[in-house]
Amino acid sequence: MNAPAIRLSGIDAYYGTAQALFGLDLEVPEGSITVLLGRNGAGKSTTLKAAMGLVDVRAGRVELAGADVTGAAPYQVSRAGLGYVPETRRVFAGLNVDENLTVGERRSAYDSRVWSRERVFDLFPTLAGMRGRLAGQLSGGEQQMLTIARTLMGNPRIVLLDEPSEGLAPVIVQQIAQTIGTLADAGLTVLLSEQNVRFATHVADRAAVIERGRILISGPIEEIAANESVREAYLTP
Amino acid sequence: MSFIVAQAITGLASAASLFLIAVGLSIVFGVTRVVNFAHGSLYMLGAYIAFTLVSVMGGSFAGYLAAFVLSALAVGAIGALMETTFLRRIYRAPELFQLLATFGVVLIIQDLTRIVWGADDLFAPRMPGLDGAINVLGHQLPEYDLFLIAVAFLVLGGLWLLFRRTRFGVLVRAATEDREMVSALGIDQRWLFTAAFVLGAALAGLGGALQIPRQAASLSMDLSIIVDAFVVVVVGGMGSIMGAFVAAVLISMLLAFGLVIFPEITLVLIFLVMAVTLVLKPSGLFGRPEFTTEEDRRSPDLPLRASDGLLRIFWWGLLLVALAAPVLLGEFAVIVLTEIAILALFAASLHFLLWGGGLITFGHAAYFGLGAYGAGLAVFHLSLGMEPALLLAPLAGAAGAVLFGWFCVRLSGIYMAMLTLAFAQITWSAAFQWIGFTGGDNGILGVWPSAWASSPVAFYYLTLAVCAAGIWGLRHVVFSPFGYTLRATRDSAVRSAAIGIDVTHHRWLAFTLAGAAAGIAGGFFAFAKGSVFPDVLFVSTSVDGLVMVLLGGVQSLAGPVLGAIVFTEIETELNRLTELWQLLLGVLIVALVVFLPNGLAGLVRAVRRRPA
Amino acid sequence: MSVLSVQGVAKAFGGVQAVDGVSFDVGAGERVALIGPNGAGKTTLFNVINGQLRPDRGSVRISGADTTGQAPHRVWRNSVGRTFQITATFVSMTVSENVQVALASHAGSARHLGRRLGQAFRSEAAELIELVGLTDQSERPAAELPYGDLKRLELAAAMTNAPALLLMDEPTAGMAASERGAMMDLVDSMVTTRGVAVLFTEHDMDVVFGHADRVIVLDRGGVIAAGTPDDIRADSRVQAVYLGTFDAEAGAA
Amino acid sequence: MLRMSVRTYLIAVMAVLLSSLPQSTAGAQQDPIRIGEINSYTGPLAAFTVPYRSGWELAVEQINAGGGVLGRSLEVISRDDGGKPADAVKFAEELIRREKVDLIAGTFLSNIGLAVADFAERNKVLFVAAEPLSDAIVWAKGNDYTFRLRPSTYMQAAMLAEEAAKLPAKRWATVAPNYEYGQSAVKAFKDVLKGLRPDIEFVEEQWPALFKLDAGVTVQAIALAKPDAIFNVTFSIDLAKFVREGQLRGLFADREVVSLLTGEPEYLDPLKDEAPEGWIVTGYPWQSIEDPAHNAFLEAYQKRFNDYPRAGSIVGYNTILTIAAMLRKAGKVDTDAMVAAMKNLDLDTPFGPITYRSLDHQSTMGAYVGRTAKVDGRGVMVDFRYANGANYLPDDATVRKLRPGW
Repeated sequence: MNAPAIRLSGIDAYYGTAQALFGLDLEVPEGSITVLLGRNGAGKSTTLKAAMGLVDVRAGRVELAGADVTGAAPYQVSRAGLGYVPETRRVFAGLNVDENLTVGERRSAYDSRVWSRERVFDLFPTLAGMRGRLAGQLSGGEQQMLTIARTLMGNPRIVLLDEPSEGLAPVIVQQIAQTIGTLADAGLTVLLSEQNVRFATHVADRAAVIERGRILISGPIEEIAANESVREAYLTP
Repeated sequence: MSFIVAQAITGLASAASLFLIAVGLSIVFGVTRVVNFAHGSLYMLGAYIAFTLVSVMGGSFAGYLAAFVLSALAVGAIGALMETTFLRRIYRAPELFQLLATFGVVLIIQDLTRIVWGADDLFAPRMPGLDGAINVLGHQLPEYDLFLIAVAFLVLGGLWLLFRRTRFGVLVRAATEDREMVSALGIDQRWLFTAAFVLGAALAGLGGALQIPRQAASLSMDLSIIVDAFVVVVVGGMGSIMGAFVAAVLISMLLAFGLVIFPEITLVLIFLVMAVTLVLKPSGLFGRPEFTTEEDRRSPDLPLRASDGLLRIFWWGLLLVALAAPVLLGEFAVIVLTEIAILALFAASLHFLLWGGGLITFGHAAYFGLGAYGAGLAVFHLSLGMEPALLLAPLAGAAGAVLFGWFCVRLSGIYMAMLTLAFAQITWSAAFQWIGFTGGDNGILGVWPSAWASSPVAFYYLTLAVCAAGIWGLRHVVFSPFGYTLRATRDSAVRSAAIGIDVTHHRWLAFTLAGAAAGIAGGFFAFAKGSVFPDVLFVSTSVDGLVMVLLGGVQSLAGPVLGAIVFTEIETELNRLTELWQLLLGVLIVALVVFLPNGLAGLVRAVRRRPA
Repeated sequence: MSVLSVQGVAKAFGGVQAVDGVSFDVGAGERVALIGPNGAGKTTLFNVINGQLRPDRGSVRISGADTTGQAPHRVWRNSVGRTFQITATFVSMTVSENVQVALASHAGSARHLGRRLGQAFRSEAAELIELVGLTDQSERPAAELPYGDLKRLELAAAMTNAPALLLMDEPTAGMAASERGAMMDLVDSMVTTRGVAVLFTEHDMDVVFGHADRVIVLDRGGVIAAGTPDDIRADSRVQAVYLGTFDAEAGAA
Repeated sequence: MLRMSVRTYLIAVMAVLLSSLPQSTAGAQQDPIRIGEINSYTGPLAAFTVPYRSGWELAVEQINAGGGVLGRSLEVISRDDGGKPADAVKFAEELIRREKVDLIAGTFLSNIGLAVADFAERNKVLFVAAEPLSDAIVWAKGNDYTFRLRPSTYMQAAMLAEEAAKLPAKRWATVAPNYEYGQSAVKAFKDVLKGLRPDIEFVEEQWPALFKLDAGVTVQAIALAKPDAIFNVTFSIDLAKFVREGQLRGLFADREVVSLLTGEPEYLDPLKDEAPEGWIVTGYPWQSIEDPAHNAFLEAYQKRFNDYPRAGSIVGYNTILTIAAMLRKAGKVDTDAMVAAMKNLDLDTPFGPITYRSLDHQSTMGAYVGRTAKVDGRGVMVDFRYANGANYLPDDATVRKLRPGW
């Protein structure tokens, strides 16, 4: 049996003096699309950041495909194959589309490049037409595409998506859902956090519910969706 | 006509020097978000190292060229050392702490340079091959000026290529916007920061080295250039290379032609340019508005609480000791304690703005100094006695705060800090140069207390009473609706506006109040010293205030008082013990920012919070 | 008389026309949703109404008074409450203090230096805090509150001037599905018990269709549709530029 | 660990506090006479004050080796004011209240000199102002307790104006740092020169900020006015820039330049082989003074410090000579007696005999006036003469008007 793509065990994470995760355990199987459900402030984003090395993890262990990356700097985690698409997009507004991709590009990633610039533009044809445009002048949906494209340029094996549907029009959300499907088809493991339950259940095959910095329950999406108490607390609109 | 051309070319040469210094500062700020006060010190080091290299290698044309390059590399290496050992540790500290820490480095480098090279000015020979002048429309223009202009354009072009056409440049620009995101994309940002800092330091070193054929290397190079460089960077827009260039040219041209018409205005002119720019375009000519990334979020303050047991004991104990001091501690201690009481009020007024309102000021000396001058001038010009003069002091401080605050409260963060600094320097310039009114450098003398308060002990009790009341008053204001509202504007300006608070106006009032309190302190300072000199308005006075606040602890009302006590004692005693007090003070400041960011009060709090 | 009347508002940034001649009214006790794709001009329009931006053309009237181009703190004096997409509260204060500061501002005593804030407006604050269901949290620092409660706190602060109009920018953004309903129920109760009119933007179509009396759809700076939720749901143009098919599909599931 | 460091810190603070306590000073007869000395020994001014310190150290050693004064040795307790007047006043307080010094001496910057002078008057303690140049110290703000050694701005400007009057030049330009010293020097020069030569006009004034001279543009602005001669007050780094740019741009060609203090080694030596030639300056040509008293000083100084003296060295040396002579004359260490002894105090110095005038408490120590030249690639003074300070002070009636209380 392969080791899971991501294994978080017993994570305690902090912002300054405030503790955000409490002994959190989470496994993301290789090749899965796993969604992290929970209220704002429950620790979804923090969980992704803990995997990425972006928050202060004071206890526990972070493993990527069996390799221990606990305490590694974000750039080391990234080089170990974890790609991160942040909440609120965070494109480099003063750089043009091409330059944004350059930042994400990692030449030494693999011998053969899986995600070349051309392939990324194939995935997001809209972006291909605006290579010279400043990222700050793109619309919200275009920026979301750019952040994903930028992350792909680093040839990750696993992609973390923090609330990819947040603040986007339903029609754009739909496109993002398709994109995530494409990524999975290309062999990537995906972990995303979401508030939009419809979106989540539409794209994901596994789910974990997080509450106050701990995972309450996790498993195949159908099981989670069927769980009465979960339904009541998180899923019913 | 020919004069205009010649003067323009000469002005361009000045602009070239200014640009070479400012652009490094701008790059470093862009990437690290640290406003490096020590940039001027790196520039000075560049000059000294180049002088030594020229002396050792012989001052041939090639020797000079080699010296320029090697100095830049050497200063770059010093920059690498500085970044990796110390700056790296303060990237997450609040802006003001960073400013302060780098100011500590200024003090350290200043003393070290004196130890290594001595205090004499070092004048290198002219650069062979460029030591003549060429005739332009009947004016003799130094060849070296033209060389400098060429170098500046080369550097500008080189930097443009570097930032637009190389991957490194793209990464640096990306890190300028969002360094955390850059890291998450697999780039070792520590390396990027070091590289950017080394680049900035090397440019400072180059700028300093290039001065060697024009001027002597001297210990006053650091502070005399840094403020000008700040102005250039702020006017051009922090982080913008083109902005630094345009601003350098703009300012140099204004000075070149300004001093033909107004030979006395030069010092004020440069700050006026900055003030006007910031008011019209708060982020500078080419700058983008500041934005905060997630990592800038700091754990918020706790809600205000009335003093608990231990703190009450602190306040009452302090008051008791203060009252009994003349009996217990002797004559000189009374003099020191008078100074402490005054500086405690000064620090408390600064703390009120910093902590109570999140208003970052690097020019609080202005209001302290205006209070001192208000009192001094009242004695000197109006022949008023101590009592009315002391009443004028807060009015003078408040008047300055009303005027400067109107501009400053429209900005935030580092821009606000820079503008407050600029206003303080304008005030200093005025006091220094307007001799007919202020006595200039010779100051105002004979500002002595009235007969009844003339003994050191009597004056001490008077000072203690007023300053303690002032501190208590400021503390009371923090808890009043006004203080809470101010805190509200600090926590969230948009929410404040959405509940009907005129944020700008409220901050302006807070500025005025703090200005008045600092003015009181300044007034007493004038009478304690018997004289007023321009240096009360100088940046070092502002820095002293900040060190006190930081030393005591920003997040506590007791902080500034504690800080004033400890700082004044350290300063007084350090000077007796060693001539290297400046070096030690620098080390103290740096150590404070790195190891004790919450000050003494924070330390006490941390110890108390630990389970027994 | 409308609580809010927007007439011909236009605003451009650089060369980009963010809002181009938008007009609409909101009546007393009415709940109006403003929706549209990102970049359609919702935020710009909101900021014009709220006073953060001055329009190039057009006017904004609140309960008959012209507030065009007035700063936010003055708009508030015309009985307008406001909540933000990303919660804006005073994190170094307790819940109660957050509301007390707003009440002090409403009472015109924000500049008082005399007595302490501590006990002032305590009972009024307690009343509003109870209204949003935060009574047991009232002495906790706002910094410690969970996100949903912060949204409630914002609502309490926005209610301190007994507003005739509430402007809510994505009131349920960042909330779990179950919390969204509770939040909007709370808003509905403000409308019914206090007669407040509400103008809100929202991306969650359940919230929009479940809690708006009327929906206005913006695209490229102009109004492309306005009407009841049912009208909007059926509008093909709205489906094309904004709704897509996904929601309809999933909503049926 | 944390607790430890708190305790360590508190102990350190306590130690500092305790050291502020008054220290017992037993009044035995053989205790040294304590001189409190304040100057700016750190920062950029160290270039000037360190030679000054060597000067007074030499004098103290020589006097103590010779048995001291009144049977007691001299002890100097020195403080660094860091260039801040307020700190100078604080250390003056400390010196008289805690260190119980018998008198105060020193200071370089005019403003610090004035602050300490004012302090001295108020606290009724004798202050021998060594180096500050400001005229105000003895005139406008002169007081009973303050005496000044070095020739003032006015005196040195007057020495130069006398030479300037002999030149044919009619159109003059001035360049001076924009602060009190620069403005006073220009005013004194203008006043004296116009008194001697009513036909002269001043056609251009440049007032660069201190240490911020933008040399190129300033030089061209002066050249634009086409003056016959230039009076320069800039010094230190400003001077170096001015000299280099002026020479490059031909500003000094066919123009006389009269320059204050530029003949002092402190200012001339850093210019090395670019030292201007033919400028009329005040200064200290230590290499060429043919005088036994000066030779003795020079020899002792070079032997002691393995360095040549600067103008400041002479001032430091003379400061202690002054105090020793005053103490011998007073016969006791008592402020009133010491102040009385300072008036009309005569003493011999390496510059010859000087007198502290009772009229305004200014010493008659003079300066050397001559032209600059280059010898072996460095600037020196040639054709110089010693200008006795007594000859360059206004008449007594004028001084009485300048100095309040007369």
